[in-house]
Formats: sequence, structure tokens, C-alpha cells
Amino acid sequence: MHINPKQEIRHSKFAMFGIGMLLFLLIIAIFGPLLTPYQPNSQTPFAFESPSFNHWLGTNHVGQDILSQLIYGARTSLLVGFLTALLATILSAIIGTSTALAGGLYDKIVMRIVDAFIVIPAIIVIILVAAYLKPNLLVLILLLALLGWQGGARTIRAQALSLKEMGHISAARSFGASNLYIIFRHILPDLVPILLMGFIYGVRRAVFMEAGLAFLGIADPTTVSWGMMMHEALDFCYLNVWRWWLIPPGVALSLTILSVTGIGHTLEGALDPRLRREANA
Amino acid sequence: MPQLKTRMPFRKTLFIILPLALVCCLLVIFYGGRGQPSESTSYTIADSMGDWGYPSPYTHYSRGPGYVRMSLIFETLVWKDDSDFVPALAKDWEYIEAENAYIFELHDDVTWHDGTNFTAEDVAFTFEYTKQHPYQWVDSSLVESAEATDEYTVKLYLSQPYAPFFQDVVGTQPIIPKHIWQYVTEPEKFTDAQAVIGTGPYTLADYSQEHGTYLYNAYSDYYLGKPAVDELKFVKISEAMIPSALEQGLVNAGDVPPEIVSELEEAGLTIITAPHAWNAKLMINHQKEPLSSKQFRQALAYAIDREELVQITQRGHALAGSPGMMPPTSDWYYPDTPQYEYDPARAKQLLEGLNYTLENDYFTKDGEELELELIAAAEFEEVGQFVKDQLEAAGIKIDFSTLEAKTVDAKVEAWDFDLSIYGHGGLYEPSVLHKVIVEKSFNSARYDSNQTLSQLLEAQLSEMDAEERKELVWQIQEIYAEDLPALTLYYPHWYWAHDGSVSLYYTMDGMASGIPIPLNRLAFVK
Amino acid sequence: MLKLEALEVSYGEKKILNGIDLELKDGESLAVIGESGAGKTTLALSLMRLVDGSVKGKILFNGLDLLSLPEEAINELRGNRIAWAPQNSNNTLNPVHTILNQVAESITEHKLKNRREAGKQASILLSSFGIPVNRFSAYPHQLSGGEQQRVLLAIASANQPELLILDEPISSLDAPARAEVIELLKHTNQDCSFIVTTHDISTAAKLADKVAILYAGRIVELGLSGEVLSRPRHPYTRGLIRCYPDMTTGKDLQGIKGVMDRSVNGCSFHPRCTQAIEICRKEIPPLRLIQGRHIACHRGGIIPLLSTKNLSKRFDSLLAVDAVKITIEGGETLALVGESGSGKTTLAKLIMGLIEPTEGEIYLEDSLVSNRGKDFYRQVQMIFQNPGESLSHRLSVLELVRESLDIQEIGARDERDRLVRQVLREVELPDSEAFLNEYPHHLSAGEMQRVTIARALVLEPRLLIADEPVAFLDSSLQAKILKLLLKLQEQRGLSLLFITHDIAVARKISDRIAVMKDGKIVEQGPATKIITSPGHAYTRKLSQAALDLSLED
Amino acid sequence: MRNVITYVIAFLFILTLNFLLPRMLPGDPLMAIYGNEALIAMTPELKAHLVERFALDQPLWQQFGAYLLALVQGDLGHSYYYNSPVSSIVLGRLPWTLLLVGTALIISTLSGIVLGIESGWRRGSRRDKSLLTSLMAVSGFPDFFLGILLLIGFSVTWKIFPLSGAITPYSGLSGAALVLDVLHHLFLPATALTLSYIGASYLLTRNTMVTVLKNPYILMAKAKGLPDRVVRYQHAGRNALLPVITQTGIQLGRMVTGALFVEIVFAYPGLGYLTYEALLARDYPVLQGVLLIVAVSVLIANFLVDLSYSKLDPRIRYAH
Repeated sequence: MHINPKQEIRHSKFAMFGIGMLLFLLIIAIFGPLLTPYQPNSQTPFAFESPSFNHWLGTNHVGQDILSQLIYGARTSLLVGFLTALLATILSAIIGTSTALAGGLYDKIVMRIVDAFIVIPAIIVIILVAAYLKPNLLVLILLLALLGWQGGARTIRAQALSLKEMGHISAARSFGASNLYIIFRHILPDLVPILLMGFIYGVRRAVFMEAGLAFLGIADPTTVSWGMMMHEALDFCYLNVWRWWLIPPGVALSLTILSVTGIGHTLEGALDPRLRREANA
Repeated sequence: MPQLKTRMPFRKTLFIILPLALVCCLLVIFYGGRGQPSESTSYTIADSMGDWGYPSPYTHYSRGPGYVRMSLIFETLVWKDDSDFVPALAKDWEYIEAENAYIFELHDDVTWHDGTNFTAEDVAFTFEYTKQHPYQWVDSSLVESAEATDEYTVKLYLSQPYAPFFQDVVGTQPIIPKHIWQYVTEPEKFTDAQAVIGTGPYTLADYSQEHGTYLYNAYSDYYLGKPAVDELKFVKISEAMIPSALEQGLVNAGDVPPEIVSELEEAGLTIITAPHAWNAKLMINHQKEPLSSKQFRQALAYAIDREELVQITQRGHALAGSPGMMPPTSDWYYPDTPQYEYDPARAKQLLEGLNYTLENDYFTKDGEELELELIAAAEFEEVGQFVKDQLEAAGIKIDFSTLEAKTVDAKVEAWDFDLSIYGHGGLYEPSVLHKVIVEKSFNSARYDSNQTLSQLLEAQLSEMDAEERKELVWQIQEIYAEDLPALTLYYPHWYWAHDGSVSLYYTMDGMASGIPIPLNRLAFVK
Repeated sequence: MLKLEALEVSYGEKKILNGIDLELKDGESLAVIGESGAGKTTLALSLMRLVDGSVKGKILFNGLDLLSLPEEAINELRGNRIAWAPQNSNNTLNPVHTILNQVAESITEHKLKNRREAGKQASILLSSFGIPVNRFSAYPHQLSGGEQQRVLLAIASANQPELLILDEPISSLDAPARAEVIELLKHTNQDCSFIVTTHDISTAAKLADKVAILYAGRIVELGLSGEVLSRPRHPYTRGLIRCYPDMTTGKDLQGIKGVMDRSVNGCSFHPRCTQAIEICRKEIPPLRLIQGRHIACHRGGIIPLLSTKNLSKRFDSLLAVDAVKITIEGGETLALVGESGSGKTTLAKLIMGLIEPTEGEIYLEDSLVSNRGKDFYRQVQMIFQNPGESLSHRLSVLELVRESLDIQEIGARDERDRLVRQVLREVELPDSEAFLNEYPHHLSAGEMQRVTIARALVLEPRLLIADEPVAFLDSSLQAKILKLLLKLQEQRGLSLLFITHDIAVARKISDRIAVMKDGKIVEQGPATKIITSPGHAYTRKLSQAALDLSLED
Repeated sequence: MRNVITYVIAFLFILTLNFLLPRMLPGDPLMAIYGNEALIAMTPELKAHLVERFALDQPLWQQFGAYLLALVQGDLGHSYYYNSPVSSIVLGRLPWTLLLVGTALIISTLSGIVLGIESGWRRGSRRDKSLLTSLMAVSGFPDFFLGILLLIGFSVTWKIFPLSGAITPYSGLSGAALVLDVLHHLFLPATALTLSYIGASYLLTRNTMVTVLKNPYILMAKAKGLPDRVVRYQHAGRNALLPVITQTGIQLGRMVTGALFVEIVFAYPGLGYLTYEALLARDYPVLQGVLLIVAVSVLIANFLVDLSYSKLDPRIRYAH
């Protein structure tokens, strides 16, 4: 099985849209401070201003520039998304491959726990924890990552198990290779596409959850995020301000999730040989 | 012979379900039914929380709206309208200074909702009962004993002279029927129909906790005559939707955010403004260096532009705070309270007087940078941010973080903070000053280092002469503003909007012990 | 009843079927044989109009053009008048329905609307295909592969179709069951026409009246099954049969060189064909009736590479070769068997022109051989009986093998050396400098024989005459050399005239055998036939001797 | 197949979390109970009384043990804020969440399956492409954002649907009119949920369809002369259904959390809104109770799905 994710992605409009959009967001997130004339947190007496040349998306209830908040919100979303997904993917890779290779009691116990976590609705646990702890961004990322690796670990374990049976790995073993050597030299490289997909869906999940928690108002209120903006804007939706206050972060969030979904969907299609198109004689 | 299974019920079911669902959708969409028009008059009040507990004295939630729902059923001896105390169950009263007691003449034509006659026994019973089972809003130790001198006369002996006795005790304590409650040992768990038998103008017809709704029917044998509104409803509507609900005519009244007021007025609704009885304060840890210095606290007051704060964080919908705590609109307000007009230069002067020197934007002392920790709950995030910005502009570095409200409470109570932002209501009756300045409650300044102030606070509580008391309260405000154990930042404007079918008003000094809600039961009676 | 006209099926650019013409009469059965990827299944499915690709041409079923029928009409035919039974593999039966339901479904769809009745009929059908009653409510995964196959056949037979298409129908059954099921199929579907696709020649032989050989989407040979299978006329058919293990031949299995490639121009078999000429590379041969057989080949089928007519040689009074008429076809191995002194070697020498014939002619591809020039020897080469003798002891291996190239003046020096090395590798000899500089007397017998083979092959001849090439070798070397010859034949499409006294060896390597006695060919024919039912007493004697010998060893 | 032990572990985890979390917090529980405004009006003796009443002065491990014991007896604790047993509060709200989630789950799963079957049947066709694009786009919208859009559009601006709640309170409706009233209120929240979650079952069905269609039994079914619809639904669809059913349990879990957000937007009186209110009122007993109930329901649903899956797939049913 040799899959070239690059090629698959290049051929999918969905994925190209996703990558383009993500890159755009990434640039905005990185260069945000250069792009915005305002500090997102700086209050002014000019509250609820309609969009104008000075404030392209108007101002909110304490006179903060909404566009600046939107741009800084991209930072939060992407930071949470990428960092969480990275952590979760690393965790799932370690646990998935180690259980597959080690087997035995370790495998059994870990997989039981993994199964249990899969059926627990993660966001409920997170809400409960967040309600008590009011986590800052870093704690939130850790929390999301801790609750987000289990599904991935299962997939990776399954994949690693089938890889393990493959000839080149038996061959490596017959040369006396250690588990570590096999993991790093043979299994991990073959797992890259699956890890990539896990990562992509991890990003989606984390972005979604961060926004949800902020929307519930149980995220760190000093961090500007899209969910927070919507949470605040919803309180004022009896005014017309929702048009430039509530809709933009919602759309930004949706576009982010959509673009990530696009990439993930394409990768998934590429990874599942059964889903690939082929003429059968 | 094995049975042949019928083919694929799934698909067929689907073809039945889908059109059915479509029809339902259409019905639902075109269904505009908002209830049939009824002949009896009905009044609907919107509330964003909805549920405020079962409206018996022991089960309503301990916030104003809970009391309001209870007060439609249970009455007090005296009550208030928009300008003064008015008779309620008691038609007349008299203070006997020698005995430190009140004699109340009761109405003789009052019946409980179950038809039983209301008598002085019920009143005496109520005050005895609260000794065992304190009613959450009234300090039962204030009444030494209650005595029914005849069928419609009751005498209450006070344990000490207590100026706000009407406001805090007899104007707040709901009277409960002896014939029902004498058998109730666990009033907090008493939630059957008997628990809501009172003397008030309304009887409870339905209460739904999950929908957060209440339905009241007029009590036709009410001693002041059958109430004008036959049916009273409280419905739950989320805060942001109340303006729309008012505009769409779904509800008759509700509290509304300030931004929408002018729009609602244009739409023909009546707007009423609440007195400024709630304030947000900058809590200062006066137990701790350098905040234990009065000059330092004054410097803080000079450094914060409270007018600007109102403009930015409240979008102008508030009054700037008075350092004496009592709002300028209050009768008790001391007109010459020191105001600490915004003056950063003065603030710097004061700090320099305390041996601070300004280096690189921030003050330092003995080489150490002056940095204060500011904590606040999320609801004060904007205010906190503003305070931080202003203090930093004045050279005081601020480490601002928002915490879970409960954590803030805990840290403040343990003196584990420098500055905090906090809010409380009740600024009607000066007795609140005692509570929030010297008492050990967590949102009190707990400031007992000024003996004069402490004595004045005690004295005003027991001063039964109104003019004398006002003098004391003025002095308190002056000293408080001078010492600044805490700094009032602003008093927000609160609005209600209603359609005018009932003339709602804000009760003088708030309903009962100070509830800033314009739902006085008397408005629905006349 | 069924007529295909210029049927073409393609998936995108890829043509799977390419101009199929076929006709099937009522009650007739046709087997379509081909290796995997030839397009058998596509052909079967296109008759059901179930291929995804684009279909051109015509499929006439009792006058109805299936390709132009509306979908409802074709659904009316499918499973009803035309039925299809695929090879059982994983998930051919729907895993979530009981087998009874799956059989009954077909009946309710077409014939009986009453479910109960249909169920009854389905049960009878299943019983008759040997499914026990208690299995009727089973799900497919609970059945064995053989049972599943029977269910599939029952489904296909459910509505007594007029045409039954069996796609590799019984390969998953074991042998005794096969015979039974074939009987059953014939019985259940009387008057039904069959089309059987298979790669299994014996099934074809048993089930079908006619066979069509499919190669790369084209029919290359079509005829009565007995005839085609015993006397294939298309090079591909012969190759296919050579590949097929069979109880009767002794010859080792041999493949066809190369792999199927659809993308070639001209005749799609030409890259693998031993007799391809220029036209084969350019034009697609049509399926023509040639001497009672439909063959698609520019050369009219397998051509005779070399033939002799009335060839005789008299040494004084001895008629060493007496009016011999043999034909060696392209790519085949003809074994010339006889005792020593029967004239075998003389015949070989005559062909090679080492001695002049007394009478008779030799034809190389239909042209009379009169003057043997270099051109002749490039096409015909010989390996001599005694390698030691035929190798000059003065020449090194390199010089020995290069000699013929030198003589033929092929290529430059470098080119010749390269060819030498290549051919040495082909005959499994080292091509190292050291070996190239060896002299014959340093070589073992086996090596020497390989060198002679290399020397013959370096000219890339089409016919190799091997005169007792293994007679001087011990048995283990014998086997190796024989294998090598077969391998070379498969790779290069060599024709072999293999001269031996040992009929057992002949049986191992030849397609046909000619038996020679006293200068005469007393019997010749397919190896199978000569071995299993020898017609001449002498042949019997030879076989007997070989057998005895092996027993005595 | 997950077995019972898996669910036991999951259940224990949730229990432990429920107990551990409140212990990690600083502060006076009384403050959380009555909130700062009310506490001003409280007298010290009342406070003492309340502390005693709620046993807040006992060491935490005793509360912990008591909670466990109570749980066994079906007691989820006492809401200080609502002043009633958590179980009764939760039970009062549960039907509305069930109605909302149930409706959305059924509609989104059924239509997701049907659309997925239709889409997967002719992969790459225009219909497939437009379905895929639009459903992917819709599922990119977070549920609460969809809800807000619907609310602002249909309730605030066009005034077609009610602003909040699950029924018109005290409208005096009964019978069919009441049902319509409930549906009228249900429509927008259910739509928001359905739209958010239809994508998942659609995509899964579609992908499974693509795989299923490559199976020889599809060809076999066509060869029987069965009409397209029968092949599509009875043969392909029926097989494509299996993984979708397995997903339903997980989907339910996601949807319950989705309902939480949607209920908040529409002030729909279900468990989600209760959670939100509990968050605002810092009513931790209710918060814990709701989350416990929700998590356990999701566990049970998953368990039931696991069980029913074996009923649906004969390969598993007869495997042992």
C-alpha cells in the first residue's frame, strides 16, 4: 500500500480549498498583530459602532474593534487546534504502536481504558472540569488532548498490528532489530498518512470544542476567541450588532472547520483503498 | 418450513414517514397560534431565569424575584408603595418607645385562601415559628417576642432599638397561617398546595420548574377587592429575547437592557427606570501594605476616572460611583461627600509622598516595582480591564486576572488579594452600610480600624429618629469616603419595559428589604 | 438465440472487449476460455448488461437488442430469461439475508407474486441442489463454500432461464461435486443454452459443445470443443493447453512467454507469439473461418516452420531415410523417437544440409530450401550429440560461442562479445572473464553441452535441432538440460526437433511425437495420443522398453 | 464489540471525576449555594443553620461516601439552588431533551442514511457532488451557530417561530393544538441539531455504500433483475446500514452535547439548558447530576447499540 497524500490532496478541490483557507488563517494568525491597528482588548467609549472605514466590522459593547478580535480569535482557534491535535496525535501514536507491538496484558488494559474513553462523551467531561477549574488556554489544550487521543490510538494500533505482520518488519526482526528501531524506522513512517488524518480531525475537534466552551462562557475570559465573541454577542442579539459581531466569528469558525473537514475527507478517501476509484475488469 | 421474511420494511416506512414529516413541518410553520384570546384579563411577565423556586416563604430562591413570586401570595404586616409605607395586614400601628415594642392593628376582614379567617394568632405564630425556622430574609433575633393581645391586635417586642425595623422586619416577613404551618417541621421540604395558602391577592395555579413558569389566579375574596388582573403569568424568555417578545406582544412586561430602551419606547412601550440601589466596588485589601495607607487608597481613587469608566464599560448606562457609597439619587446621600475627581497628577503626588518614585512608567520603592494584583469574576472583565489600564497609566502596575466568581469570593474573604471588583445591591436603607462596611460578610469591606466610623454605623441602626439618623448617615459617608476602605465605581441603570396595561412602578426603597423589581402586588390590585 | 455483433466494452480508455462476434443456437452450450484478465467476466456481464463501462455493438437475444432495451425491460429479462451464476467468492451472496429469501426473491420478482408459494418453490429448488432443509434459513456465512456455490446456481436456475451464463461456475467445488453439479445443471435447465466462462479447460470440455478462446478481449479461436482442445490451431490456444495440467500428458507444464498486454498495436498476441511477422504488429487479425475452424491470425493459425516432403537418403543399399514427411510447427517441440540406426541423425543432417538428400524436398516456411546460405543457418541450428566432439579444443569459450557470430558477421566486436555474455547467462553459465577464457577440456560435460547450446542460440534461430542432447549426460544433468531447453523454448518461442531414442524423455518435453523405424516414420501425432494409445506395435514396444527400464532401475 | 467491562470502567471514571472535582476547589460552598447578593441579607445564625442542614461542615470524604450511598438509592444529591432533589429536577428536564435529541437523531440518521444511499449509489454524479458539497458545508457550521442563525432569522426577524421555550406557557391549549404548539417550539432547535449532525451519518453511509457496492452480491442482485430501488435499499442499503447503526451510539453522545448548546440558544428547557443554568448559578450538585445522567445515558445507548448491532448483522449473531 503506497499512498501519496500529496497527490490525493492536489486532486481534490475540497482539500485545496481547505489548505488554502488554513494557510490564509495561519498567515492572519501569525501576522495578526501587524494587521490590526487596534489592540483587541483595548476599550474605547465608542461602543456598538457600525462598520466604518476605521472599524471595518464595527465595535462591540465596550468599544473594542471587532475585526481585531476576529484576527486574534484566529490565533486562539489555531493554537488550540494545532497544539491539541499535535499532542493528541503524539499520544495516540505512542500508545497505538506500543500496544500493538508489546501486546499482552499491557495491550489489554490500555485498550480497555481506551474503549471506555471512546464511549464517554468527552465534551461533558470537559465542561464539568472546565466549570470547576476555569482553565487557561494551556490547561484547556492539555485537557482536550488528554481526552482526544483514544480514537486515534485505536486506529493506529489496528494499523500497526497489520504492519507488524508485514514481511519487511519480520525481516527487520530477524536481523535482531529492537522494538524502538522498528517503531521509528518502519512503523511510524508507514503510519504517517493515518497520523496525518488523525491530526487533521484532531484539529477540527479541538477548534470545535474550544469554541463551544468559550460559547458556554467557561473558557478563560481574557483570551479573545471566536466562541467568546459569539457568547458576548449573543447577549446583544436584540440589537442589529449581530450582523457584524456575531456572524463574522461564526462564519470564520465554520470556514475553519469546513476547511479542515475538506482536507480530512480527502485524506480519508485516499487512505481507504476501498474508497478509491478504480476500474475493475 | 422456514418462514419467509417480509421484505425490507425500512424503505416503505421511510416513504410513509417522510411525507408525514413534511406535512407536520408545514403545519408547524403555518401554525401561528399563540393561544386563544380570553375574556379575562391576563398579564404576562418575562423573566430570563424563569424558575425562582416554589413560591412559599421557605422554598422560594433567596433572590429578589423569588420573593416577588412569594409576595403575590403572602403578605406582610406593612407594605410600601412608590412613596411610603402603607397598611397591609396591619391597618394601623404604634411604637411604644418605653417598651421598645410595636402594636399593630390588623384588618378584620382578611381570609386565608382556604377560607379560614386571618387573626392576630397567625402573626404571633409567624414570629414564634421563625425562631425555630428562620425565614431567610429576616433576622429573627430582632423580634424578642410576639403577643396577640386580642383577635386583631398584635404586639411585637424588639430585642434592641432597630431603625430599619419596618424595612427589614415587618415589611419583609411574610405572615403564614398557623393552622397549616404549626404542623410543619421541615418547612424547606413543605411544597404541597397547602404551602402556598396565604392572604395575598393571588393564588398559585401552576408552577413549572423545568419551564420556569408561574401562573397565578386572582383571589376573589381579597380584602382590598378582587384584583384588576385576573391572571398573572411569569414566563421564561432568554435575556436577549425579551425585547423581541415585548415588541411582538408575547409578554406585557420584562426587564430590558439599556441599549434597546429608546427603540422600545419608539415601539410604544413604557420604560421605567430603577433607582440606583446596586453598586460595583473596587475592593481594596486595607490590611496589607501598601494598601493599608489611606493616602495610597486615595491615590487609587484619583487615578480612576469613574465617569470615563461608565462611558466605556457601561456605555453610559450608569451613574459614576460616589466614594460615600450611597448613590447621589438617594435621600440619604450626603451632598458634600469628597469626590476625588479624576486627577492622575494628584495621584502621583500622593504616591510620591509615600516615597514612591516613577521609573520607566511605573512607581518603585526601595528598588522594588510597585505591582498590585487585581482579581475579578468574568462578569467584571471589562471593568477590570479598564481599571487596570487607568492605574497603569498612573504608574501602578497591575496584574489582572479573571477568576471563577467563587474563587474570587474565597480569596477576598481570606484577604488573599490586593484589589478586586465586586458588586452588591441594597443601597436604599442605610442599614446596609453596617453590613458592607464592618460586618464580616465576604463582600463587606470589613473595615474596623476607624473607631468613629464603627460607632456611627452602630448608632444609626438604633437611632429611631429619622432626622437624627440622617445626620449620622451623612457623617458615615464623609468618613467612609475619606478612609476609602473600598471605592464605589458605578451604579448601573436598570430598566423595565411594559405595555402600560398595568402601571408598574418601583417601590420606595425597593420591595420588602429592598428588591429593585417593579412588580409590587399593589399594582395589579387596583 | 443469442448473437453478438462487434461487441465492444471499454472502461475509459481501456478496452476490455474488442469486437466480439458470436452466435449461439437454442440449446447450445459455449465455453469461453481465457486467462484471467482476458475479459471473460466482462463478456458474461455484458450479456446481462451489467457492465459499468461503455458498451458498443449489438447483443441480440432472440431478436431483442439487449443494449437498446429500456432498463425495465432488461430487468424483466435478468434473472428470468437470462440468468447469471457467478463464481462463489466472499460476499457473492448478501450476508444479511437468508439464502431462502435470496432464492425466493428472484422468483417473486418475476414469476410468482405470492411470497409463500415462491418460498415453497425456492425450498424445492434448494433441496434439489443438495442444500439440507435445516439450512434454508441460514445466512450465507453459515454455509460452506460449496454450499454457497450451489445456492448461487439455484438462484440462477430459479426461473428456468433460456440462457444461463455461468461465470467460473464450479471452480470452488471439489471434483466429485463438480460432476454432480454439472449433471444437475443440465437436468434442471433442459433446453437451456449455456455460456460458461472458465479458465478450466476440462470443465469447458465437459459442459460445452463449442469453445471460444478469448485473448485480450478478442476471440482468437472458436470451434467444437473436442477439436479445438485436441488440436489447437492458434498459437495462444496451444500455449493455453500446454499450461493446463492434465492426467494424460507427461509433458512438463510450460507457460507462454510474456504477459498479456492489451495496449499493443496489431494482433494483441504478437509480442508473445512465436511466429509473429510484420503484419501482426500492424493489423488486427479478423476471426476467419480457416479450414473448418474460426481463427484470428494473420498467419492462419500455427504455421509449419519446416517441413519435409518425401525426403529420402540412400547410403548404397541402405535406405537410411525413406520418404519422410514431417512438419515442425512454429514454437512446438517435435520429438523424433527411434532406436539407434533408425535414421534419426541422418534426417537431422539432411535438414541441416550436412548431407545431400537422394530425393525429396525441404521447405522452410513454405519456401523450398535449395541453397542453404547464411540466412538458413541463422534460422536453423543444431546441437550435436557429443558436445566434446563438436567443440574445438583450441578455442576458448568466448571464441567458441562467438564463432557463429563471426561467421555470420553480425555486429561489431563489442556487440558480439555482449551477445556472447548474454547468451551464456541465458544458458545459466557464468559470463566472467575467467570462464570466457576457459578451454573446452577444462569444462564439465554439462558445461560443454550448455556451451554448445549457447553457440546454437547466439544466432537466435527459430528451429533448434537437438540430436540426443542429453545422451551423454548423467541423469541429474539430463534433467537440467531438458529444463533449460523447455525454458528457452518458452522464452524464445523456439521450435525444437528433439531427437531421442528414449520415448520417456520425448513424452516429457514434446508436443508431438514422430516415431521412426528403419528410416520410416511409422506413427506421428500429439504426444498425449502417442503415449496413451500408440497405434503402431513399434511404438508400444518403445514405451514398454522405457517402462521396463525404469522398473529395473 | 465492546463488552460490559468497558462500560463499567467508563462509568467508574465518570463517578470518580464527579467526586474529585469539587474537592479540588477553594472557597466556601455556602457562597456557591446562595450567591453573593442573597448572602448579604443572611444573618449569621441562618448561615450556621444552612451549613448544618447541608452537612457542609463534614470532612469531604464523608460527603463523598454519603454521595455514593445516596447514588445507590437513586439519590443524585440535593440542589441547594433549586432546593429540591437533583434527581427530580433532572427527571423534569429529561423528557424535553429526549424529545429534542430523539427527534433530531431519528431525522438526521434516517435522512442521512437515505441521502447517503442515494449519494453513494452513483458516486461522482452531479447529485452526489451537490449533496456532498452542501452537506459537508452544513456540517461545518457549529451547532450553536446554526441555532443562532435560525433563531435570529426565523424567530426574531421573520417571527415565524417562537423565541424560546418548549411550549407556550398557560396558553390553554390541549390535544392536537398542544402537540402542534410543542412541535412549533421544537422545530428550530431540532432543525439546528439535525443539520449539524446529518453530515456524519450521511458521509458514513455514503462511504460504506461505496464499499458495499463493490461487493459481488450487488451484481448478483442486479442480475436477478431486481429493480434499482430494491437493489439500492434492500441489498446495498441494508448492508451499508450496519456501520451507521454502530455509529449511532457515538452520534447520540455527540448530539446530546450538541443539544446542550442548542438548548441554550433557544432556552429550551432540557438538560442542556439546565446545565447552563447550573453553570450560571454555580449549582454544582445539579451540574454533576446532569452530567452523570447524560454520560450514563450515552453509555447505556452505546451498550444498547452494541447489543442491537449483533441482532442486525447475522454474521455476528451467529458468530458464537
